[in-house]
Amino acid sequence: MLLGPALFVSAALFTLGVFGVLLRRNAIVIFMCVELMLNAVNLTFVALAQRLGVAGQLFVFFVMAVAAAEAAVGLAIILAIYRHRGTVNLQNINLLKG
Amino acid sequence: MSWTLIIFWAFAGLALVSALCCITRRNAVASALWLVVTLFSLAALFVLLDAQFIAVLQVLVYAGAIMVLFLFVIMLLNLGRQGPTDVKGPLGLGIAALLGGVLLFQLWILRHAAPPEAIQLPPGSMARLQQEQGLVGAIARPLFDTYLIPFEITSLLLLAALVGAVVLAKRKL
Amino acid sequence: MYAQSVLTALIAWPAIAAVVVLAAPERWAKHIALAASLLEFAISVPLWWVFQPAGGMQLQLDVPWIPSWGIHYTVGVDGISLFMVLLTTFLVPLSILGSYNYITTRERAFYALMLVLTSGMIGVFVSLDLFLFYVMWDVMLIPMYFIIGVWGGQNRLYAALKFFVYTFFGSLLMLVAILTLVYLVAQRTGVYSFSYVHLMSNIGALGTVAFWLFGAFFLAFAIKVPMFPFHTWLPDAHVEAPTAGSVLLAAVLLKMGTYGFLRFALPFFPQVALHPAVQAAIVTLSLIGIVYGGLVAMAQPDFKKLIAYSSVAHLGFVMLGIWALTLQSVQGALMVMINHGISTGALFFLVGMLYERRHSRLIEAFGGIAKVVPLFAAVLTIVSLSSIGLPATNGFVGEFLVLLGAFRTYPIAAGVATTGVIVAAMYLLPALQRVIYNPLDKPENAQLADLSPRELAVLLPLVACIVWIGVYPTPFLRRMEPSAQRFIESVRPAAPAAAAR
Amino acid sequence: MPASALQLLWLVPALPLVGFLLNGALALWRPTAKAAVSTIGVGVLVLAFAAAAAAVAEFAGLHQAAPLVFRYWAWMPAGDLRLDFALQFDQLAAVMALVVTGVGALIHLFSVGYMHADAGYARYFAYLNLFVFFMLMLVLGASFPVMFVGWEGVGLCSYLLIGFWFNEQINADAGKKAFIVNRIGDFGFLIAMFLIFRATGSLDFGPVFGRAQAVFPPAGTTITAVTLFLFLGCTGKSAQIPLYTWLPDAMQGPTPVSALIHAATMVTAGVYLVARCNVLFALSPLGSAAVAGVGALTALFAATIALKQWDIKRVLAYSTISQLGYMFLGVGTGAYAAGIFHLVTHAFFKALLFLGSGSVIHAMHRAYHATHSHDDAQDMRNMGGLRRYLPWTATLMWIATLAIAGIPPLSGFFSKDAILGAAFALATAEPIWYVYWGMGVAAALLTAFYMTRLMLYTFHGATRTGEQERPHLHEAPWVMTGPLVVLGLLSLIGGLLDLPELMGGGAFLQHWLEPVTGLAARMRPAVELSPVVEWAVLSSAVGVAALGIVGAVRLLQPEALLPARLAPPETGLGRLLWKKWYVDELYDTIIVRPIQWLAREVLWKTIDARIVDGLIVNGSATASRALGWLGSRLQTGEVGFYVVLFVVGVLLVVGGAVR
Repeated sequence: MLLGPALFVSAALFTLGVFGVLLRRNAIVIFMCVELMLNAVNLTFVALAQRLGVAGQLFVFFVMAVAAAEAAVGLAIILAIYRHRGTVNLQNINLLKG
Repeated sequence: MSWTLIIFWAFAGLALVSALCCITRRNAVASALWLVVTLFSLAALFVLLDAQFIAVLQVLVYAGAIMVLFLFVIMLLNLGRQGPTDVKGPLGLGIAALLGGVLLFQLWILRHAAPPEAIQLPPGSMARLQQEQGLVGAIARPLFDTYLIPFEITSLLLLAALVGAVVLAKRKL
Repeated sequence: MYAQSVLTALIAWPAIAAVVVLAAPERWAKHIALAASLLEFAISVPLWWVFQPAGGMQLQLDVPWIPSWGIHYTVGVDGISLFMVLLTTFLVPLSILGSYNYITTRERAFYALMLVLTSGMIGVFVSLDLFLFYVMWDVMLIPMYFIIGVWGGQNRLYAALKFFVYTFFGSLLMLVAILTLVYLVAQRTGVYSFSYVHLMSNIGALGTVAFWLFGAFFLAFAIKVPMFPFHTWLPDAHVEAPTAGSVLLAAVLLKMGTYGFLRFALPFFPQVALHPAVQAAIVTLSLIGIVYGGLVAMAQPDFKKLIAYSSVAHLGFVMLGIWALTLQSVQGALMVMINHGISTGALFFLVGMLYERRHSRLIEAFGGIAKVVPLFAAVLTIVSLSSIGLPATNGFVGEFLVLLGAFRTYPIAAGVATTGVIVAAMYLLPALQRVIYNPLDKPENAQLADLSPRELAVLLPLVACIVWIGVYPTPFLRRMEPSAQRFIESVRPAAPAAAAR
Repeated sequence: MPASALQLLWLVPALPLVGFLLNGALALWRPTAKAAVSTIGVGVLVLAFAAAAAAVAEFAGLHQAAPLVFRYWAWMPAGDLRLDFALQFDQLAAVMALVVTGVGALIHLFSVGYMHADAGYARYFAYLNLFVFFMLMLVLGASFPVMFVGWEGVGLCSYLLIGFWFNEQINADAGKKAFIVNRIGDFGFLIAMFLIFRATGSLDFGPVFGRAQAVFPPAGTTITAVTLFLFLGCTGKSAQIPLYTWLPDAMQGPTPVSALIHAATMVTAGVYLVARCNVLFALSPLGSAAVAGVGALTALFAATIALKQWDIKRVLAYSTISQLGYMFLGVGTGAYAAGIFHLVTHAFFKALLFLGSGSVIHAMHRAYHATHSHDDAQDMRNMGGLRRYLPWTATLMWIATLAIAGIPPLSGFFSKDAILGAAFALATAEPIWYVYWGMGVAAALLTAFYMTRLMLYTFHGATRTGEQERPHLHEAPWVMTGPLVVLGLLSLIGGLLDLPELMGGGAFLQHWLEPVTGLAARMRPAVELSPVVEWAVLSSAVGVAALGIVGAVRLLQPEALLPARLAPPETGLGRLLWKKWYVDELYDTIIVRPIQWLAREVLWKTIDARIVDGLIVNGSATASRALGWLGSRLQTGEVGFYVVLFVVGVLLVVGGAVR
């Protein structure tokens, strides 16, 4: 019954997350947008779990675990970068260039 | 229109608006706080979708732990003050809008790709399950049964993340 | 006991010996390698008598290797591969002996690679499992890459890379074709198997996909042959490679291309091979190879390059012979494969010996040396004449049979190919003249040393073969005839069916 | 099966082969052992001649109609091709074997004297023995491929012997030219073999000639092609138009070689081939007409060039070409016996002429050597009046000259008359032969003229050799004059071999060869002339020859000749003839240079290096490198950009799912 609206909200949130990732340069904000996308997906899982079984909710559980780990490592990386460069603005970080 | 639906849309609207604010606020602290609002709203939506236990976790882990971590880092780096905007210029906006639009369009089309009726459970079966086994039990049973190994691996993942974060964040080992 | 294990021993022994060479002291390396290769030759010699001409595929050994994918270790020889195996084991000791003075750095590595190369070459010729064949094909590729790239001449890295990329490009296409073929056959029979026999008996009609598969096999083998216009790696590789590398490259590696056509490309896809357009294209390319290779050879200032282009011409005869599909032409093609190995191998040895003395391969650098080095001149003359195809030398037997047989199928093409006989004289004789005849006008040539006993030991077996095959090739022809017959039958029956459609 | 001597037929070629192996080994390891070399070299030839003679004697006693075939081993068995290494002995082979071993033995003996001072003595005899071996394979081979072994083998020996003094570029060039031009002819031979095998399924002489009438429709396309390709082979080996240019250059070899290979034996192989394949040629009127026409034209053409040559050996070389033309006229006319007859007599008198000229050159060379002069020992302008110093040589060469000119009763008269008579007789049936006959008669006139010229300039008039050299001019030792005497005798009486019936002779050779040529003769019956006409034709030939000799004596003034150093350049027609009609230059311009240019500039430097290797092979390498460079441009290192790319990628993947 709530499936359709929930999926719609999830899609909108996900798009906003992508939009944010593309729009911003601040690494931390981009990180938050990624979290937003993860949550949008979580919403989908939960919505579908109603009709497809409890496994959907379990996946949310795992996604949270991954998100926590990712946040910890990712933020640590940002910290390290900030120490090196003095900024978290991605425009000034091009360490990946070969 | 039932009350459930009204509440749903109220929280959904709140989630979307706060998400929009989160990605547009120039101040990282403001963004983070708006994100907290979004996460709370989502927790409410989870309750409406028969996932009470997940909703609790959402508040505890996300709003409680992860967002605090974010705020800590922001403050540690002293990013809270007003600086020059990090929002990209018109070109970046255009690209973001274009790609976002395309994505939304694709998801719009994908809404028809719902799972076939044949494999769906009858309506209300989740609520019935929770009635029979309890809110936590309904999730805990498969977690420690079918998904035991992934669950244990998750612990390893978290341990690795812990070690990794310490290694990365520490100035000198 | 011998019958079961000989082929495996031939593959395994050089690889084991390579390890021994690597472990031995540097100055012993060449002696150990020579002893090992002589033993290898000794192991292979009884094949000449053990082999039953009418016995089809024999001396087989079949052991599951990766059973879940249908991959077996299957080896065996017939009248086509027997001579390639013997040619290989015959030439490797000579190549090693011929390298004694030529290779002065990293000897251990060189001789070990030579032995590994031997394993690969034997493996290619005896594999009856397509996966094993592919593996061996690449096993052979890599040592040669290093032999050219490490011990080669000035421009060795370019040449080695060109050789490798070119051949590897073809071999990857071949791998795709092999996998597709196995998959298609498995769909029909339900059995996943890389076995040659299994694929041959169950291949059936493939329709248009056969053209693509044939194309992939064709590219892999045509590059190796090499057919015009896929030949340009050859002059570079030959010129840069050390003597032993050139010899084995010309004598054995090129034959893998024609061998591939004989063993795989034609029997698998007869309806493609007999398609008029395909026939016309391949015969035309062979003719271009014969005439064009010869004419370009004529213009070369570098003796090694000249021989390299002459290989293009000789292999053109082989391709023409294979495609003519008459008993004479196929046997002739096999003979040319053997003869080219012997004659061109000998030519490369001789040029290498010149190079050791003068450090030049340019024809211009010599002249009139027959007076100083009569023995060398005599051997070079005999070998050149055999390469030209003078009757009563081996070269004539092969070319004559090819042309005689091809004339029945493609009279015009065979007529054009016969002009290659003239062209052969036109490129080799002037070179011969400018090297050993003409005035002895370069003072540095006046002191050249004639052939040493070691060099004679390298060359005399080859000269003996040149005369033997030229005068009495019957033992060869008798051993290969049933296999050639079977090859033709495996291709020809498709002809009426193709015509009916 | 016959007994001993024929059983040992294999000894005839095997002996020279053994001689080659022994002498070759000596040449490489003990080149100074000249006594051993001479013994082996000449000995094997004498033994081979003895063996051949014994075989012929025994064969004659058998009155065998069919050839005797001796199979030794299977050579190339492949499918329905059953090719044995086999020799065959019949009347034609008997004649050839005797000529080859007999004349060969004499020339070997002569060489002992001629080459004695040469450093390459052993090598020389090795090559010469090898040549005789291959020549015997050629004439005794029982199938086309075995004959081809000899055919190419003699070409090889010719190559080796022309370039015998290989340290002079001109010699090495001449040898190479001979080999390559011969290869062009061999191309024709090969194609002819393929055609024959395609049609008859065999390459052995017996089955091929046996089936020829059944397989080949007379005057059909196939048989015409076969004969024309065979004849292409002959034009190469026997120096006929258009492939004759190698033979004059071949005179760079030692003179006995010119006598043996380039006069008496090898160059006649083409005539032998046509005679051997008489059945095939009889089936193809066009092929025969081509043979006769080319022969007649060559006879005339080469004779014109011989008029103006100063090098004594070149005159003889063009004379050889011309005489070979006669032989082809004969075999092309269908007078196979006459062609072979001329081949035999020509072997006698031309070998004599060459050896005589060798004797002259030997003397001249020694004289110049003694005085360290660098004048040309072969230029007739440097000779003159030599009969006073070389009386034996002069006398013997005059015999040969009269023989070649066709003066009765010397051998050349009979053989040449037989050919011209046959051509005239056929002309009454096929008028084109009148032209051939006319060319033959004209060539006879020129032959008499230039041969007399050669004799006058060399042996008569004032001595133009320098004053200091004259005391050093001597007659050669007996090993050289001895063979000359024998050949002179043979040139004198060689005509007895085939005295025409017209003069009450037995036409021995014609009858002897009947078993070989009989089938062809039945297919193409000879036209009989009335005795009156025959006498007329005969006397016209003699008259022409006499006219040539007398004309030369009257027109030429040896007294006015200057030594080569002082001689003015030729002008007008003389220059054209002296320059050999510029044929060599023509070939060089329209064939040799364009091919070299094509090979070097077009095929190698443009197509191979630039297009195939440069554009396609290295081009694809460059293209993939450029693609890689493009890809590397994407690696900006900016995460934002990567994110955009990543999102685009995701959208593409999702887009694939959406469809």
